[in-house]
Amino acid sequence: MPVREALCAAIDEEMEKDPTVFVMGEEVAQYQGAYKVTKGLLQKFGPERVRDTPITESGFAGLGVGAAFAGMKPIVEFMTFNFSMQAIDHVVNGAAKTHYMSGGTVKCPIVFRGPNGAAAGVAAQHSQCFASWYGHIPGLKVVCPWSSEDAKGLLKAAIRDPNPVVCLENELLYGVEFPMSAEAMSSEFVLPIGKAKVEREGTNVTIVTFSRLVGVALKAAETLAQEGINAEVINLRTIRPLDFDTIASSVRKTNRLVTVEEGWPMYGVGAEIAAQIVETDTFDFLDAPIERVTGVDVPMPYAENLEKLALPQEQNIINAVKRACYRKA
Amino acid sequence: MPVREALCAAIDEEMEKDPTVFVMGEEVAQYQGAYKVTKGLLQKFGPERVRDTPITESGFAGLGVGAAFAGMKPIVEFMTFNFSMQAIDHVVNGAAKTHYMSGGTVKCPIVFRGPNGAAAGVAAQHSQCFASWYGHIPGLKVVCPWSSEDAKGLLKAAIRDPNPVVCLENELLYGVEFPMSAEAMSSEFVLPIGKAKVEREGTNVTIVTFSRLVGVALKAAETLAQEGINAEVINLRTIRPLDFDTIASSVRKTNRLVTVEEGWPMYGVGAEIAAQIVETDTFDFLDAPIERVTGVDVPMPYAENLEKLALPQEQNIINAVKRACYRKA
Amino acid sequence: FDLTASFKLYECAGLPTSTTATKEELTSYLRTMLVCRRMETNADTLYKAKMIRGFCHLYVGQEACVVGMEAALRREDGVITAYRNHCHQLLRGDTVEGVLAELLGRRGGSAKGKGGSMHMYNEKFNYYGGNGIVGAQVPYGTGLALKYKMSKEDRVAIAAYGDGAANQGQIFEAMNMAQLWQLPVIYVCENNHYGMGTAVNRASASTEFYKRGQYIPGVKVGSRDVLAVREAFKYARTHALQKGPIVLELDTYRYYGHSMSDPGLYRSRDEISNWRSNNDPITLCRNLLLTNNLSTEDELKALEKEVRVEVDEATERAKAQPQPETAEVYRDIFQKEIPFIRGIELQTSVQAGQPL
Amino acid sequence: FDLTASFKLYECAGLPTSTTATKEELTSYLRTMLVCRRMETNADTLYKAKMIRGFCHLYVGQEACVVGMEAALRREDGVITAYRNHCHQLLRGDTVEGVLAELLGRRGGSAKGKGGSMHMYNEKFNYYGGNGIVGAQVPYGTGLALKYKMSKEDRVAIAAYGDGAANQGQIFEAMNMAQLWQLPVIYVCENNHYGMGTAVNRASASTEFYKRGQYIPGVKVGSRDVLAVREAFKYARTHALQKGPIVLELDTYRYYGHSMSDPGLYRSRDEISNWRSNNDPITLCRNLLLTNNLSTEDELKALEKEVRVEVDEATERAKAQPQPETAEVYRDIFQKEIPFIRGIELQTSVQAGQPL
Ligand SMILES: Cc1ncc(C[n+]2csc(CCOP(=O)(O)OP(=O)(O)O)c2C)c(N)n1
Ligand SMILES: Cc1ncc(C[n+]2csc(CCOP(=O)(O)OP(=O)(O)O)c2C)c(N)n1
Ligand SMILES: [Mg+2]
Ligand SMILES: [Mg+2]
Repeated sequence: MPVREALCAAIDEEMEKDPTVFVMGEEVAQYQGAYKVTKGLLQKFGPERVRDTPITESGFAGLGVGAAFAGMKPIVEFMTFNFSMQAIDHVVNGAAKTHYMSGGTVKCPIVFRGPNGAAAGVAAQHSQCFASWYGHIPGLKVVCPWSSEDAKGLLKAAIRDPNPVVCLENELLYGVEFPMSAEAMSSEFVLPIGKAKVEREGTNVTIVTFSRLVGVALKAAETLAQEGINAEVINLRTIRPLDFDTIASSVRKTNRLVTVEEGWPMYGVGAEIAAQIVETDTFDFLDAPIERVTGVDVPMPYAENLEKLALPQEQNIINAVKRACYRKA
Repeated sequence: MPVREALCAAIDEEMEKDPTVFVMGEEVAQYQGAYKVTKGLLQKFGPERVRDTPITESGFAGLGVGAAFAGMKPIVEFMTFNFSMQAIDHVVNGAAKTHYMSGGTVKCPIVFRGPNGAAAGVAAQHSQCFASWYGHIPGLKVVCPWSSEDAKGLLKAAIRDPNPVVCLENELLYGVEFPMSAEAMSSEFVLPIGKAKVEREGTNVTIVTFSRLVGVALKAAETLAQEGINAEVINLRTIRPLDFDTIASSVRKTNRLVTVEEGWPMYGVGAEIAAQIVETDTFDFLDAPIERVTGVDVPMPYAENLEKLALPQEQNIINAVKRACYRKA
Repeated sequence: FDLTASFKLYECAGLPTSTTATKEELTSYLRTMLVCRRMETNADTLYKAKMIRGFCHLYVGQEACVVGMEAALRREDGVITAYRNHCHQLLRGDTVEGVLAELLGRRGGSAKGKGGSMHMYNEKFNYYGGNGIVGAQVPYGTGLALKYKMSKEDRVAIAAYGDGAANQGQIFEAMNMAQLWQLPVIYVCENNHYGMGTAVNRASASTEFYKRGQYIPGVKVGSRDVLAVREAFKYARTHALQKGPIVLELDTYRYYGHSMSDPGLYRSRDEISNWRSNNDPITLCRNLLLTNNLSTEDELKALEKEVRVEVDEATERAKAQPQPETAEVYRDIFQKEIPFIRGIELQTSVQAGQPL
Repeated sequence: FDLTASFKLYECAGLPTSTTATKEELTSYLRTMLVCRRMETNADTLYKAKMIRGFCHLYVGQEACVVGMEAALRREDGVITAYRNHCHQLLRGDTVEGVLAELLGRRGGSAKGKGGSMHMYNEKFNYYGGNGIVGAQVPYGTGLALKYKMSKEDRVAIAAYGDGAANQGQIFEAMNMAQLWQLPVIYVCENNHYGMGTAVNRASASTEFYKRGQYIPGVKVGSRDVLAVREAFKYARTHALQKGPIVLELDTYRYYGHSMSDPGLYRSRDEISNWRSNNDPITLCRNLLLTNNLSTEDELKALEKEVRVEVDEATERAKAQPQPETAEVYRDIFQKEIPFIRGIELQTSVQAGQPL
């Protein structure tokens, strides 16, 4: 099942189960979703619960927050998360902080979702990764699925969660097929928010990553295995809260850490992981400097050759792992 | 001279020097600035160059970006940086990325400035620190003054810089008096963006911090000195680019690092500093885990006792330093 | 009572030219306005004694707006406004003690002292605050109306904002959706003539705020008469339920500064005292009672005294409340869950699930 | 030429009812529109051949807007628009080869291949793009006008946007400031009846976009006649310089999908072919030349062929261009400075000041 359908199934099942759940966003209804994630939902649930909005992110995200205050469970789609900047005050000051500011009385069960990070050839304004920005904010939960199981399980968990959740998807994954376990096909399948998944066990080095790069890291791990390096690959699944326990146990076993993300390096996801390692006694288990593999610290260029140079490739992961393992590249 | 006047002097001098420099924002003119930073400027430069705007951040920040494209040098004041969220698309997608997207042809010499982080008793929506958010963005420079010299030197550098600069000030510092050197009184005084300052030399531990907490860290250092711990205190001054060299040399000398910030911990400023240490050979110089002192990971509560518990105090710095030095608290 | 001069209409018709009110009604409006005013005055005193911190936006002068509004609304109608919200909170089921406790950062405040002046709520009475970001509450209020519409309830939502806020783009975005979807929302612009230090004409290219919905009908209530406000809201409520959004502009004035640190140099003392003496909502309401022989001067004096005593006592009770428990720092991040919360030092963190 | 049916006015007057144009003028407009169309058609082909990536928003059907506009503007006037900007770029001093090179991500593109379809600029000719965030360019355009006003230059700024964008709050915020400050800006709403898959009436509570400035005058150009567009811009330019902001709505239509992956199910083939056959700007202009005996069918056929050859040759040249140098990844972060730029691996970083 492709990730797109897994996301759609998650929404479909939760809308079926809970009449307060509804979807709103640009082109989610008649057009069936700019990236077809919401395909078929209008036909099934009608225009009240699958709402096309004008191109006014600040407005409709705000309407979502208000509807959530009043007891609905809106799923607000940003056509891409780049446009969430126009509405980010509502996500942060409205959704994330109100429960706390109100002393726990006002509730805001809302999901903000949509594609995040770089797609192919969409240039600087359409390629930003918002993981560390939203991960910075208390009051939010931030999930970031890679596979179809991730997508279904995390999005369903997000919709059921009584708190605001940001779901950062990836357009390049929408069409990618992943096997679904029987369990994952069930309408009661949810994944715990805040738990990472060890996608590949290994003993020599820990690679921590999320979203599309999980796949690239797994490929790198296969290549490295041929050279005798046995890498453990962790799929974070959640950016906030961060499952440090899973990372730490792995590093205590492998003694080496490589973080991999496609977002910008400074104040990014790898930074937080590295910091948590060195402020705890996991620090003592490190046998090599931590390696961060990240997007280049520039806005995304358009040209194909430049874009490729700006984003982490399998080879970069391999290089970093080898350095961490003190092997020649 | 209080920080407020140092900032005002910086603007005043640069407006005098360069007729394309102008100020715009809410209450900057007739009201003399919500926090009186722009006091006297309207009288001196008139309403064309000191512009009161309606309460429309997205609008006026966008006008600023457009004016900068066309060759002006706007200083856009956000009454507080919390409100910059309504305009953040213009700061990031407009100001920061356009030069790159245009292959180096369109220019955007603009300054966004205003108070950042917690003031006293202003609660969750008015207390956010934006250092790591803006620090994440390539194409921006981010400065964060502590003292009056910092304020004047960095803001003047920001105004002269042909690139977009975010200047994160602190309301609680506006009224604080700092000595000004003769040099700093000159209208040609600028500080280099991207250079940190060692505010206090020391040998046992490095404390890296910025903005208001520089003062608190210096106090902590005095207290610690009485117990025989000699702390070096680094004032970052710039959040992006980060002056890692100054931090690294210090840590190589002291072998211990404590980062101090009032913003939220996850994906924050301390995280990036810690990561840079452990991904380079400065890692080998560390004799203790890195300590991060940060704001509590919650939206800012209003009540005085809770607010105090949510923000780093001198004692927290002392505790962290002692742990880093393996001393009992 | 005559209302002939009270309303200006835009794309709508049928506002009443007169109304009736019993002595009880009028007295209760007066009483509520007096409580509001005394409460705010005490807040001013507490602020000057440095017992209230940060921002504190007083409502003095504007009382007829919220009192007239609540006289027309039902409790199941949703209300959201900006930071000048102490009296909204009071009228939505809180007490003077509760409001002042929140201002003082005390345990018994509606947000347990965690919200302060700008962030008071009463979800049980469908009151959603109190919002510190100018304009942001307007889409939220429209979202309340979306919920009422979707669940087919006979409820309206109030989204209130100031004249300064009226230029915020998100208001136009919300209004567009409200009109497209015929949502039962009343947009309430409390035009007190200034946004901080900026007079309306310096901030708004059009100061006819009741027309700024453009394709949405509007009514301007030109007087500080609580009955006029009430009638406008009655009209608007019916309109909202039957036809969709409507804009009400309430012409009003604030006597105090914007917040507490405002030197007020942007307007003259004369201007303020003119409003106070000729247009005060309390005086107007008082006069209605007297000139219509519904009350005597003595009765009203007694009422005023009673209110003063009551509010002052509540103030003392609020002051006597303890500060919040320190564990409150870590509470209410999430519903139904205690997450790991990192402390100032890692060592002072709260572990997930650890009871607080 | 008769323009009597071309304009709808809002709060303004004095649009001409007729205009004149020389054969040379009309032929040059026609030629430019033909170049635009052929260029876009070739872009479509290149996209389908997977040589253009990501987004690619074609302007086919809308040519009269930009050609009529540029016929009235001066080069010192500033222009900014959204992502449907290939033809704007062409008319602001770029070549077909230049535009297509940018689309192909080649070295000779206006942004050296770093911007792509949505991000083309020509600062020397006061053209500021090309913006991918719906609505964001409107405050920027207003900022250009602020500069012109502050430096007392006789220049106007154009801020163009779509019917879908017209609901964006930041547009209302910008218009408010433009009116308050009497800025010389022309707001241009290119109403092509759809924002992506959403028909105007599903997105906008009022579809009279020329009235949506409310307190700003507006003109709707109801025809695809390039001369009508030109006259409207002449009028608007004078208005903007003398009185301040004005809104122009241009009624138009796009024949292709929104971007390349649009299946177009939201409108019928009939609707598109109706527009094509009855309202095509190129056909209209062609007919003007023929019915007024300014050109012969043969002349125009020759012109069309000439354009086709010219554009196709330029297309080949663009295809033959090399990709950008790899060092371009690291260039143009800042003006006048090479900062430290962290690479994918720390080891692949660029050191500050290191020549690239
Ligand atoms: C987005 C945003 N910008 C600026 C501010 C600062 N601010 C708070 S209140 C205010 C004035 C608002 O005036 P108005 O809407 O007329 O309401 P009033 O205070 O008169 O009730 C300003 C500028 C803010 N809180 N939020
Ligand atoms: C803020 C923002 N939201 C959404 C999008 C996605 N998007 C790109 S174009 C578009 C439709 C715009 O329609 P319109 O303004 O009518 O312009 P047209 O494409 O018809 O020229 C949308 C929704 C975006 N780029 N930016
Ligand atoms: Mg006001
Ligand atoms: Mg359109």
